[in-house]
This record gives sequence, C-alpha cells and structure tokens, in this order.
Amino acid sequence: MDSLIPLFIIIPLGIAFLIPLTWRLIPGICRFLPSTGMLALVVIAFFLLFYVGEGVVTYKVGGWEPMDNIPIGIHLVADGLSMMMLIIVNIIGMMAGLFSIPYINKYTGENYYYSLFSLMVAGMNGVVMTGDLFNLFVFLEVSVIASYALVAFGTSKYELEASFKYQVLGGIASLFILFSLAMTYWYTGTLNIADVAQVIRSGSEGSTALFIQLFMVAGFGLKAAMIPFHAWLPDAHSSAPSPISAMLSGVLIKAIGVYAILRLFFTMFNITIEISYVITTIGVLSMVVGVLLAIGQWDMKRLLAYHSISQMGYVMTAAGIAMIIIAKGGETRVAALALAGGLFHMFNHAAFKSLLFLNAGAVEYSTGTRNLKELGGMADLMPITSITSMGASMSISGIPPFNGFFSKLIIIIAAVQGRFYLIALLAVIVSIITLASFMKVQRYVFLDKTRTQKLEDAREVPFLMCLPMIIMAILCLAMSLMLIPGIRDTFLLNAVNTLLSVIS
Amino acid sequence: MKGMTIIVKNVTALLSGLVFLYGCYIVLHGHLTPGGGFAGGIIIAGSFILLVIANGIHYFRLNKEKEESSLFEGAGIFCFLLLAAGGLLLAVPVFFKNLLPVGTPGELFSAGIIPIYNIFIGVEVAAALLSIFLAFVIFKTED
Amino acid sequence: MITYLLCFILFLVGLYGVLTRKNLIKIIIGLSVMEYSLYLFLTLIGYIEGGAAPIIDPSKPASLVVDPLPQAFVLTAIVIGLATTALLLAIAIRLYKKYKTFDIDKINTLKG
Amino acid sequence: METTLIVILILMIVGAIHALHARDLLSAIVSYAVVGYSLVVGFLVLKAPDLAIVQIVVETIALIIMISVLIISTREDLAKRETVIIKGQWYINVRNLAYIFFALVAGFFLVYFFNKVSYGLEPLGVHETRMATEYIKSGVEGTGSVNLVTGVLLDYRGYDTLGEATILFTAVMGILAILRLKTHKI
Repeated sequence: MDSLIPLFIIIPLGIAFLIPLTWRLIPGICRFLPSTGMLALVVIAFFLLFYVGEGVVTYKVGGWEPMDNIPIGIHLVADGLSMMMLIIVNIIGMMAGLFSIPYINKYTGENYYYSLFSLMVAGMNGVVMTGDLFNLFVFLEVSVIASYALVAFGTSKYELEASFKYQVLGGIASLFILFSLAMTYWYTGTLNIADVAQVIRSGSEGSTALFIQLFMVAGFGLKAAMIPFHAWLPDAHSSAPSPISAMLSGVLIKAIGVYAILRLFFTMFNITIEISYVITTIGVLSMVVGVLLAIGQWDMKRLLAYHSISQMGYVMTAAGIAMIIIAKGGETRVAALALAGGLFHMFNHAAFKSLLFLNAGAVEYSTGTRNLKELGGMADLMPITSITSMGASMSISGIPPFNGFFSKLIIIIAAVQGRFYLIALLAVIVSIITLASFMKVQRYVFLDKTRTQKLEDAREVPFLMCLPMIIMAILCLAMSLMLIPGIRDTFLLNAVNTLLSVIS
Repeated sequence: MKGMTIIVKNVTALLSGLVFLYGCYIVLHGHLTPGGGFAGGIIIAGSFILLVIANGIHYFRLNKEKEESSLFEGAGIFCFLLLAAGGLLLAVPVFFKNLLPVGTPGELFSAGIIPIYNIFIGVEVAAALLSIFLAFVIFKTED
Repeated sequence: MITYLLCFILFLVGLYGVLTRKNLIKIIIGLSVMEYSLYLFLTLIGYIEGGAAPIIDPSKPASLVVDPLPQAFVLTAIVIGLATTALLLAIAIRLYKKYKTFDIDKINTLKG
Repeated sequence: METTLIVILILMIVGAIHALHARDLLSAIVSYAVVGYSLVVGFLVLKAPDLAIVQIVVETIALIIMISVLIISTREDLAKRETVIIKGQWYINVRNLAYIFFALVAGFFLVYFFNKVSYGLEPLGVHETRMATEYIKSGVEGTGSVNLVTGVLLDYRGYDTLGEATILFTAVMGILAILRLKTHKI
C-alpha cells in the first residue's frame, strides 16, 4: 500500500518526459495523456485517503531508516490534509487538461504545452507530499518555472510583459523562501519538518523563529498573492491561456502559497501572538482590498483574478483567527471550527474559481473578446456556458444551495464565537460586494439582450470544453454535501486534526 | 555570420574534442573526484557550444539539431526516472533504492547505482544546455 | 559574524537592484546577485573550522570533515538559478524583439 | 581565513553595485562576471571543491547566453539613452529621494534585526551537525561513494536530484515554448 505514494510524482513526470519524445508518432494520444494520468491519480488519492484515515503514513524515499530518531533521507508524508489537497489538485488538473485540448489547438508548440502542464501538476504534487523543507523548495521551483513559461505561452506583448513581472516577483519570493530555509538549517541543523519542530519546541524562545517566520510569510505570501505582494496576479492570470489561469488561480496559489503557510506555521513553529496577528492582518487586508479593486474592472479575467485575492484573504483570515485563539490559549473547539471553515473554503474556491476561468475561456474562445462592455446576450447562444457560469457565480458569492455559502458561513460563525466581531462584519460586507460584482458579470455577459452585430456568429464551445464545465458545476453542488457528519469526518476533519494534532 | 577566422576554427576543431573528453571524465568519476553529472554535463555542452560559436551559425543544420538535442534530453531524463523508479517495478517497494552492490569505495565501479545516475544526468544536462543555446541562436538569426 | 552580515548586505544590494533598476538585463543581474549571496550564505553555514573537503580518502581514515549537506543544497540551487536566469533571458530577448528596448517604462502597457 | 572571505565579499558587493549602476550593459555584465568568479574563489576557501567546479562552469554558460542576448542591442545606443536625466520636475527628484531614504531605513532595520538574530546562532566555523553526522560517519560505507557530496546528492537525497533534473528539463521546455518562431497556427 505504501508504494502507491511515490506514484504521485512518477506518473506526471513520466508523462511529461514522454510527451516531447512521442509527439511526432501519436499526437492524438499525447493530448489526452495528462488528463488520464491525473484521473488515475485522483482515484489513488481517494483510495489512500480512506486507507490513511486518521493516522499519518510517512514513506522513506531510498529506504533510509532514521538513525537514533534523527531522520536522514527525505520522507513523503501522506495524511488527511495532503491527500485532500492531492484530490483537489488532480481533479482541477484533469478538468483543465480536458478543456485545453480544443483551446490550445490554435497555438503551435502543443507538445511543449502539455509537457509543461503535467510538470506543473507534478511540482504541485511534490510540494503537497514532501515532509522535507528543501525538497519543498525544489518542487515549488518545478511548478513555478512551468507556470512562468505557460503564462507566456501565447508570446503576445501583454503575455510576455505579464510573465516577466510574474517571474521577477516570483524569483524574489523563492529567494526569500531559500533564505528562510538557510536560516532554519543554521538554527536547527536539520530539514525534516517534524525534526525541525522538535528542535524548535525544545529550543530557547529566541527571536530567531520570528525572523525566519517573517521571511517565510513574505516568500509564501507573495506566492499566494496576499495584498502587499499581489501586483503580479491580475496581469499573470488575465493574460495567460484560460486553462492555465484556471490552474494558476484555482490550485497553484493554494498548493504553493496557502497550504505551505498552513503546513509550516501550524506544524513546524510554535504559534506566537505576533505571527498570528501578522497573518490575520494580511488575511483581512487582502479580503477587503481584493474585492474593492475588483469592482472597477471591465476585463472578465482580470476581475476574476482580483476576486481570487479576496477569496484567499478569507482562508488566511480563518487561519489567522485559529492561530490567535491557539496563541491566547482559548478553547481549541473554536480554533478547529475556524480552521475547518478556512480549509473548506480553500477546497470550494478551487472548484468554483477554476470553473469561472473556464467559462471566461469559453466566452473568449467563441467570441474572441473578454471585455464586458462588448459582450452581451450570450445566454441563448451559449446555453451550457451560461448555466455553469451562473452556478459558479452563485457559489462564489455564497448563495445557499452552493458550496461557497457553507464555508463562508462557518468562517463567520467561528469569527463570532471567537469574539472577532469586526472580522465577521467585514466578511459579510465583502461577500455582499462579491455578489454585486458577479451579478454585474452575469448581466453584461449573459443576460443583457442588446447584442452587437459582431457576436451573432458566436456558438457553443466544442464538447470537450463543455464536459469539464458541467462536471465542475456538479462538483460545486456536491461539495456542499461535505458538511454531512458521515462525509465530513473523512474529508474535512482529518485535515484539521493533522494541523492541530501537534498543538494539542 | 560565417564564424570566426580560419585560425580559430582549426583550434576549436582540435580543442572541442579535448573538452568533450574532459567532460566525460568528470561525469564518470563523479563519485570519486569533485564534479559529477551536473558539472560534467555542462562541460560537454560547452564543447558543442564552442564549435557552434567558432564555425558560425550554419555549421549545424540548426533546427534539426535543436530537435535532436531536445530528444536526447527527454530520453536522458526519462531513463533517469525509470532507473529511480526501477526499484518499484522490481518489487523492491522503495523509490531511489541503491540496488547494485556497493563494491569497495575508491575504485571506478564502486558506488552501486550512483555512476549510472551520473551518466544519465550528464546526458540530460548536456542536451538541455545545448538546446537552450541553440534556441537562443536560432531565434536571433531567423527573426 | 561579519561575514554573515556582509552576505546579507549583498542580498540587500541585489534586492535594491531588482526593485529600482529600469533595464531588464540589470533586473536579471540583480536577481542573480541575490542568488549568489544565498549560495555563499549556505556554504558559510556548513563550514567547520579545520575540516577537510568532503572527499574521504579510504586509505587514511578521515579527520574532521566539512558538512556536505549544505553543499548538496547549493549545488541544486546553482542549477535552479541557471534555469531561472535562462528563462528570464528568453523573455527579455523576445520583449526586445517586440518593443526594441530593454527599458521597463516603455514596456509598461499593462495596468498594475 | 575569515579575512580572505571578508575581502572576497567586499569585492562582490562593489562588483554588484557597479553592475547595477554601469552605464552600458556590456560593462554591467563584466562586473557581474566578477561577482560570479569571486564566488568560485569563495567556495574554494570554504573547502567546497564540488561547488567551485559547478559554479565556474555555470557562470561561463550564463555569460555566453547573456552576451548572446545583448549583442542585438548595440552598446552605443544604450550608452546614449542611459544618461538622459529628467530635468526640471521637482517631484521626480523628491520621489527618488524618498525611495532612497525608504530603502536605507528598511535596509538598516533588516540588517540590525539580522545581526541581533545571528549573534544567537553558531559563529563561522563552529557547526554542530545534527542530520549530517550520519552522512559523515557512515557515508562511505552506506553509499560506497568516496565523494560525500555526490553520495548525499544521489543516494541519501536522490529525490532532490530528480526534482533538480526536472527543473532543468522544465526550463528547456519553457524556453523552447517561448522562443518558437511561429506561435499561432492561422
């Protein structure tokens, strides 16, 4: 059973190396290879989630047993949180892979596209599964370099400039992360996350841990596009090809940014008051400023990119609240609730945000323009896209039957129980502004009848693009079932307990 | 750009063979002396780049060369991954296990699977850097 | 302690260069200088006074040896640095073909 | 030994500052090469021959690629344009002054905080290895490779090197994707 764990790296990497080799012979099969690989990984992840259940399975790469309980080799960690992230990463990867088959047909160099796509997913799988700090940095670089090249895939003026800005800021973030790794090695002498936690907990209460954490927040915060470091996100996400911006905004900023912050700050360091206030202020700031920036946008993908910042702000605020409660020694029940809300919202956001980007891609594919002023009346021309887009818009703005509502509700309840009334109020206001902004999108793109002459020939996108959109819309509805006690324990509470187990 | 003067062309024709040999030495003795797959691979790529610079752009039929070198690179790294995951396939349920006998340290055939890893990495790194250099050169001349 | 401090100052010089220079190539140089300071910083951490190079001669048993672990990281990080610099240069050369300049202000068409 | 390191580091800082303020790009790249090759000397002083050989070779390749990028923008027009000074607008000068002031303050605060933290940690030369004791003690028998760094790289942490080779492969795929000549089929 254990030998299934490295498959999450071997299968995507094998596909990525095979595609350029076999592109000349079987291009048709090579197009479907990434999606089928990720489908197999989703099945394995589900299987492992039920197999791992409550406990933690550490897989020792290279078979190096720890010598007098100091780990030597690299350990892959499979627990509730990493399995849930793997499921989300591979589902969205499969959908974007299917969506990009007709979409990328109009570009040349498709074999480079599919190879880079599966490398990006392999990097994310590697980041989510490692228990070793430097390995996390290496696989973070794999997926980030693949995403730099994919953002600049169309090589038009805007994409090149957006990719350059994204790469410079991403490069600075990676160097901050490498600097904090070097300081961690200097302070503790080891790199295994569990081992570092052991040394830091037994070590003296110096300001070294705070210095390391500040650089980590700067590095991973920039990868997760939090407010002080969000400058690259709107350009990179709006000028990238749509399946790529769906992957970037849906999964990359989560698997690399927020997941890494949660994993490192909850398991590796002991939670102090200063760090929890830093995280909460960053979360609230990006929640509010993200949505305020989003109101004035008329380009569909740029508007969605700003909303990603504010939704990620929700997740960081929930994590910040949980950290403040733990740091102050409050009852961990409310902290667990806040963390559950944050994680649930992260998983939901992956589903509906990538669906929204796929819809924007479908509209751009058939009409050729993304500007809200020029679009109009797409409802009767493109029925499937408009229905799925309506579903996704309702779930992002938190309307009951959809999953967005439940996760925002849990976050607000946790904020109220933790006596953070200001944060709860801000969360409600931001949710209302999100609703208003998405109603604007619905009206201008789909429901407004005045259609300019140029858009008459717009027709529905091919089947391979509709299938992922339909499945994602169903997923948006299905994930609201995750609150039922039976399903909730395996999916959500395992993830929360792995984070909180170190503290309690 | 017809390349450099006749003197440079002859010297590089002789020299690049030596540089290539030195690169192979570094790759093969990775587990004995400093260096290894990465350093040796880059030196091998350097010897090819020396030839392209000295003899001008038309020396290689560049586009075909670029395709071949990226094929070499894909093959190199795919064999590396196959070797690393080899343990999984041969029922040794461990990724990256050092399967071969470890031998007496200090000799050429001594560190189990490490020299073979070094060779594959050397091939992959050499082909990668050659592809990068050719991509830059082709982009500048064609466009 | 002064060497660690100088390393950190080199890191800040690189960061200053990246944030304030207007020329694409100088931004790439600034990023690369930041990487160089981190490589030196990691090797400084692993240095042990009086230790020999991490190549152990099997005939005579090893005396004190320098820590090989940070050296393995720096070797990996050097090749990562080469990969990112090459990708940045590819985008810079393509931008130069379109805008005929390396200057950020003239390229800055996208709203921030 | 410490003084040689300080001299090397000062040389690197001066080289970096000149590289960022050089008027034309070719001299910027030459001073960038000074920083790179003095790093090689630093590695040799710190008893890291593996890193010295990799760094010297990587630095040469990086310079070749950088100069191949630079040849197309000739040296003269760059020099001419670099020295254009924005005259007259007072707010530009004030803004630049504000930038420099802010940079100095942030830099001083970071350096002070780093200094306070680094006093709590091990000084140069004193390093009590925790994870690496096993590599030094039984590295040769365990992996059979005399060169410990290669042993660590390919056997103890071979998974890192797989990620490493993948990064180079990704970079090549990215560069071939970005530098392809015809990007759209129609």
